[in-house]
Amino acid sequence: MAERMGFFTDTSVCIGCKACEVACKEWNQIPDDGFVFEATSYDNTGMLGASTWRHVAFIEQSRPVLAGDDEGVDRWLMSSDVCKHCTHAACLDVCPTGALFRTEFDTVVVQADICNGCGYCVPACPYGVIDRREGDGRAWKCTMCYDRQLGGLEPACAKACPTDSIQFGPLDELRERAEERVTRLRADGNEEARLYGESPGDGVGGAGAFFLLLDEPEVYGLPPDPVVTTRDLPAMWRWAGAAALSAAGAVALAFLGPSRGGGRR
Amino acid sequence: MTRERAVVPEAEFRSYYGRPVLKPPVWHEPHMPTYLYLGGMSGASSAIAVMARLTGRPRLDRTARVAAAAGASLGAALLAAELGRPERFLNMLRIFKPTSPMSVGSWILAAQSGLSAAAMTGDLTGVLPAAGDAALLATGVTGPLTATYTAVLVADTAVPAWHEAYRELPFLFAGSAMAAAGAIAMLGTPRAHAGPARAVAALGAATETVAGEVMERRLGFVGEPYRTGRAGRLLRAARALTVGGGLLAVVAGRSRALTALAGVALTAGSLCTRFGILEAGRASAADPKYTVVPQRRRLDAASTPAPDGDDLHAGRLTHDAGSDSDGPHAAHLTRDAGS
Amino acid sequence: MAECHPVGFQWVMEAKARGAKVFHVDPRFTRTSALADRHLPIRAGSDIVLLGALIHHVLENELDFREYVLAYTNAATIVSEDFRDTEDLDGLFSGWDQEAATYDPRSWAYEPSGEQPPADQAEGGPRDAEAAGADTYGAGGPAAHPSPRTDPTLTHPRCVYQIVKRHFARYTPELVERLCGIPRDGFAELAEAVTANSGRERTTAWVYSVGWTQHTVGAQYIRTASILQLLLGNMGRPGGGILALRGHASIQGSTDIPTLFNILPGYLDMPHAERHGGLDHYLEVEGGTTGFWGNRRSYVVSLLKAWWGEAATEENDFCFGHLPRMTGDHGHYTTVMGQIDGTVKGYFVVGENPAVGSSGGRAQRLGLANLDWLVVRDLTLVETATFWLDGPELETGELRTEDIGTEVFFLPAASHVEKEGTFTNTQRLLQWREKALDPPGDCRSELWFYHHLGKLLRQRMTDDEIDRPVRELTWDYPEHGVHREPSAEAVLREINGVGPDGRALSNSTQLRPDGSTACGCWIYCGVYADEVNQAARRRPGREQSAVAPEWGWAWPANRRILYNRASADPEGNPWSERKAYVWWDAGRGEWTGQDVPDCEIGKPPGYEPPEGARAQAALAGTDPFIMQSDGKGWLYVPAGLVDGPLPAHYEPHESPVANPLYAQQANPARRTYHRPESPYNAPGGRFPYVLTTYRLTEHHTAGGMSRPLAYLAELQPELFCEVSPQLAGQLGLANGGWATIVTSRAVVEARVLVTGRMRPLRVEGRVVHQVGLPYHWGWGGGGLVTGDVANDLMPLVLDPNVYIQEGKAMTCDVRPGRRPRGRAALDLLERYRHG
Amino acid sequence: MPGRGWLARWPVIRQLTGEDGRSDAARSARTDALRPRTEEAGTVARSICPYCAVGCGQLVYVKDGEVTQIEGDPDSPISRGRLCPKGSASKQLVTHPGRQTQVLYRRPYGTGWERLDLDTAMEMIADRVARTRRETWEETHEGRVVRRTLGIASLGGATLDDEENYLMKKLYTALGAIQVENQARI
Repeated sequence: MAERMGFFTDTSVCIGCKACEVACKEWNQIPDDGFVFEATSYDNTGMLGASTWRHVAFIEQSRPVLAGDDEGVDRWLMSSDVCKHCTHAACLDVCPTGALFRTEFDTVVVQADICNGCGYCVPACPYGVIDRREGDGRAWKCTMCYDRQLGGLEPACAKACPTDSIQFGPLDELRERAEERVTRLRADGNEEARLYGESPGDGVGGAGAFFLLLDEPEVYGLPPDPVVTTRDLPAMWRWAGAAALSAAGAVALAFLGPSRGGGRR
Repeated sequence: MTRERAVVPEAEFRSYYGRPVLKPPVWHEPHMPTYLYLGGMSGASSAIAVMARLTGRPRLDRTARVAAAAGASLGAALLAAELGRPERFLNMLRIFKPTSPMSVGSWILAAQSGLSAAAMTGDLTGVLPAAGDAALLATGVTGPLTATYTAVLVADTAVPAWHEAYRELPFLFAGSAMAAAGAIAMLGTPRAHAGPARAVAALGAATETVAGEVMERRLGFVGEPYRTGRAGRLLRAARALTVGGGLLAVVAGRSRALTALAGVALTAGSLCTRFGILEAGRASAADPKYTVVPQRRRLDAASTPAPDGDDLHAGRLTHDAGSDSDGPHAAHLTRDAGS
Repeated sequence: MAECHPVGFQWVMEAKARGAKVFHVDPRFTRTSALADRHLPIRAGSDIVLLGALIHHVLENELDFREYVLAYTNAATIVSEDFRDTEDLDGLFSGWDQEAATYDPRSWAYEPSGEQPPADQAEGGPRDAEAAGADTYGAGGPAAHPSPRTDPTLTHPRCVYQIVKRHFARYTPELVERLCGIPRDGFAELAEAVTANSGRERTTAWVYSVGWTQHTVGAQYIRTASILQLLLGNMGRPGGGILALRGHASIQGSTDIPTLFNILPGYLDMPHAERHGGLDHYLEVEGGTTGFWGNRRSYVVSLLKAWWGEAATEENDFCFGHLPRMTGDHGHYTTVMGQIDGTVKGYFVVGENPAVGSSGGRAQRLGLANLDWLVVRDLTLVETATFWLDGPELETGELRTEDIGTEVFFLPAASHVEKEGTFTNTQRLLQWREKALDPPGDCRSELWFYHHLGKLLRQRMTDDEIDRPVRELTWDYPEHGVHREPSAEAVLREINGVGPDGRALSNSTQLRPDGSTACGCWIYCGVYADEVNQAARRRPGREQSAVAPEWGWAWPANRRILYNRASADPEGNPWSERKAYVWWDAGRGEWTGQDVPDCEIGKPPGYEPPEGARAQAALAGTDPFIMQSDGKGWLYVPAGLVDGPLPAHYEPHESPVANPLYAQQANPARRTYHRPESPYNAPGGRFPYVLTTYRLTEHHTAGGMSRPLAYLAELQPELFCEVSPQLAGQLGLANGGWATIVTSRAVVEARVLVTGRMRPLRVEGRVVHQVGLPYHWGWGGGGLVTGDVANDLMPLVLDPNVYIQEGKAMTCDVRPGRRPRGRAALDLLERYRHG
Repeated sequence: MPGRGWLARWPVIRQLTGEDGRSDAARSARTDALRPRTEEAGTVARSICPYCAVGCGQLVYVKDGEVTQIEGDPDSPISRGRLCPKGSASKQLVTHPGRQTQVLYRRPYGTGWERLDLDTAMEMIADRVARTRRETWEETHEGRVVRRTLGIASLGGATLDDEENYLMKKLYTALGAIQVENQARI
């Protein structure tokens, strides 16, 4: 397997231009996602979904500014969300057809020619990333531009990103770069700067796409401590096995007592 | 309209405009819940058929064989219809994946429907009865699995109300399956021959009820969706029907009317349970508080010296969150955030 | 900048990462503010107060880069004793003519050193005031004595330095707080940063866009910044300057090679019936004989030769008579009035959408409806092409389709990938585009359209005298391809110019006044040097210096920083190693450095012009501003502007605030149209809020190139207005609900976005609320998303120098809920107009 | 995949032969054949973004007369291969279904569009320009020679090429039309 590739999204330099959303749709030829004014700051995309593989979140935070007594927004957080390409990917674990598979770049990709739209991956994802596209019937999500990577190209979103908020590269290098960046931001007084999803020790074994955030994950719509559901699968099977045996036993129990039917003799 | 405040009180639950973190299950009604019912009914019916065969109860044996075969094949059909691309149903057997309850389940269901069909044909046509009986005996294994794997299927998701319930759900499903199968068997078999069926139904009703009680107790806050909204109504109805039907089943031997009443009540109860469980999952995923609050508590607790990540630990914390007054408070704040 | 030029903003982020401090001054907290170190919310229309206060801060504390100021600016120059300042005349400069509502600028001149031209011929005089003549002086045309009287001690009461100091004496931090709404600590932080980061070792750059130009004092906004930057020594140096971020792919090119009424290619004045007779007289009154404009005859004659070739001879003034004459303002808005009044019969609208994109949309549409014929060329059916079918005036009943006599031709255009040619970007860089494929169906390039239209017209010309200019026009461009597309390279070569030998010229210094050279645009001379399309050069940036001189071609002479001689001290050495850019190499006896030096390569720093020298020879070796007749950067403008030699704060034409500085409320020279089609808001309480308009990253101008695109339309699907929580509370506006914005021009509805990014400002002791409105929507135009036309709200009032409308600051009222429809909308307007 | 029957390619069988059911065995033939579509482009044109004036470099990929992709040119010292949302949507700009590719004509007082072929339209426009020019020709104005027409005006966008602006100004000036303006005034 080739070197593990990933995304490092540094939200501290995101200008919320949404080039990532458009570049992604142009390359992957994704249909539009409807024309709805959401009145949630500048976010009219809402969330990741079958037809949205990059989503820029906008969070306006108010505090009294300068000496002015009246409150006004002094911080406008912007962050481009994407599939995390987990080390332990629930969507891949639960996919019954093998449509979802792990590539040589250690990314997680859906094969549109295989997916039969069973929908199991949808509630399995702890980040609410993958979804089934109505009408099309299949599940879709970010492929980290698998086809581009096969040609040695970087993903469309990372290439377009004007301020390099979205960085693509070997995951190990990105993790080092991220550590340096967060250290520097903290040194510059930005105490709230933190990395999200970069630790191999987290509930999904570390994400292939991780982030530098300036506030708690849930503020960006991200789960604070996601855990891959299949971590508990062995236990689940044990409990289910016990239940199956109990059921069999219970049924047997119900047949105790003399046969009244007069079976074939 | 800005939801963020400079200083965030510990208790305050934050989210992104109140939007869900998770994607709710896309499975449609009535397909999925009805399949859960049919699969369970088929599985338990196989068990009944096997026992009936072993204990020499041909009438009951036949009814159960038919119920098992019908349930499995009907269920399979519903599953196919549920798919976004039904024509690709066979892709379910493209691969075998132990980490996917649906993959494992597909192979189990394939076996169950094949074997139960063979068992039924053997019995009805009398052709190669030995082969039919062999198939029947095999369903003694696939049946109970068919009845319980679906609990793992729903539990093995990120949906808090489902995942956190992975201990009790298999018993709840098994109980519901026995109740359903018992009900069909007693309805389809002369009363004189249906004694064991009534017993199975009663035992199933009891198992389901107890498992449900234990589950909701343990889940606390995360279990809220089982008590509230549409899911709450469905599950309360299920509880009443199942308990009532179970008690009736005990005495149903006395009259046709009682049998019919019990059978219908238990069938309806089992269906309500399946619809309720699915609806609860949807509600649980749709409200970010069920995702965020337990995880936030887990993190906070982890930052104090305590083992991190251990699911039991998580479960206990989730419970705390529920019994904690912050729960509803948090929900209130979420709606503010959304508006 | 992050909003409208995101990819350019990457360099601001690079600078920030290297320790640069970024301030953002804007009425709204935008995506740029989010990434800046400090956002300073300002009341729209008060920038001269802020910039003036910075100038005041610099002069009061003697923080100016004195050596630079003395050597490179006109700070020491003595001004005529006839000059009177706004401080003396309560808001007017000397020379104001109440009748004509224009200035006689003669009293602004330097200490007289010769007889003055008559008023009606002076640059910036009444004739210019009518003809936006000041445009050409943007390139430094007007005459001023090359070596006027000076006082190097800067103590003479009439020296520019003292005049400027007195003029801005009342522009204090207190005034900034009162008028701009910027708290004092905010101003202090800005002043400290700007001055601390200027001088030998450091430079500060100012970046602006139409937020500075779309005002009745727009040109003076830029002037104020120029004064500050000259005082701090930030002009002509790396990391300095005043950078205009232009909003369209080749809007710079469309000014250099102007489709503008008042200038010819290369910022040459369009001849004026009263000011100009023949070529000689034109050249005589057109500015100085010193500096590079001293070669004006060569530029003009070469242009005439390029256009009329053989027919242009010494004897016939090189066909100078073929040029039509201006008699005043023939600008966009005046043309629209001409349409309404019936004098304009035919109208070409090419890649433009005035029905939605121009101020006072209603007047625009009434004009369109009164034409004989209209030709619209665009990618989609823009609103300008369909006004007769679905325009708002049909809904209100003001117009009926069957009553509109306008004959409309819609011709589909080729896209940027379906034709080849050059765009000139915001830094004067020409970049050649290769053609990727042929345009579909009837789609054609503008080049194709005008080339073939020209051919068809020439077939229709007679021997009649009036047809001579067209008959004799050089119009034989090679054609190629199935569509007989004219060769864009042949046109570019004509623009570049050819010498007597017929070979492409390589530099405008080769142009001759005798008709032996031909050149379509003298400042572009060199873009085809050595018969090579220099604009097509594509040497990768990573393979060359940061200046990247081998990517494309920048006018003039491939210079990337103008006036870069100022990056070296008077002796020709870099001001500092950090800021070294170009310098004098004594050994080789020539200028050298990272960029093409912006001066005569061999002219030593010690060069002193002999008496009576002309053109560049009249400039000393220390004069960096080589387009100026005195080679100096002008802190004070003795001639060339029609509304004063110095910037003074005037309130916008529509403002909720009384000008506390002067009795003169607004720019006295501003251009107004008192027309029923587009009335002005009455002062007073009926329109209590400040309205400002702007772009969003997700859309482009009036939306013709973004609303039909699903991927952009879904990102910003509806017209919305941004209001503060405080204002929303007052008016009962709900986030996500509807609001109706009213001016006396129009009633517009928009979705409401309540946001703390809009902040009420304390101005003159009371709270002023500002309402923000992006202007990308229209009722159709092939848009997947549609909405009301924000530009319909705007007043038709213009900057008097360049005739740009005041689109960034006006007054309005806001009402909760959706707007009335049809007749009811007109009734509401009536109530607002006449109360 | 040639040489291998469906049975041999059936992932379950491949699993039995030791391939990983989560990666190799799960791959479809289509996945194995995947490449970036830009590799199939017949030509790649070096272009410039048509939106704002930053002047970002664009690469335009064309296959069989269709634009298949437009993305940033990494060689550009201005944009370094990056594009904003508008620049990134350039392919849609030139290929979207709403784009007009036919000449349309609305006759005076007409209530709808009519088709017209391009050559006819050009002739008609030339006739009108020539006629209007003559009808509104102004030789003198207040006693001074002006040699112009105020009957014909033009408003241009600022996405036109320099060469196009040049031909426009040249032709209009020769015709004596002076009310020639563009976006720069707006």
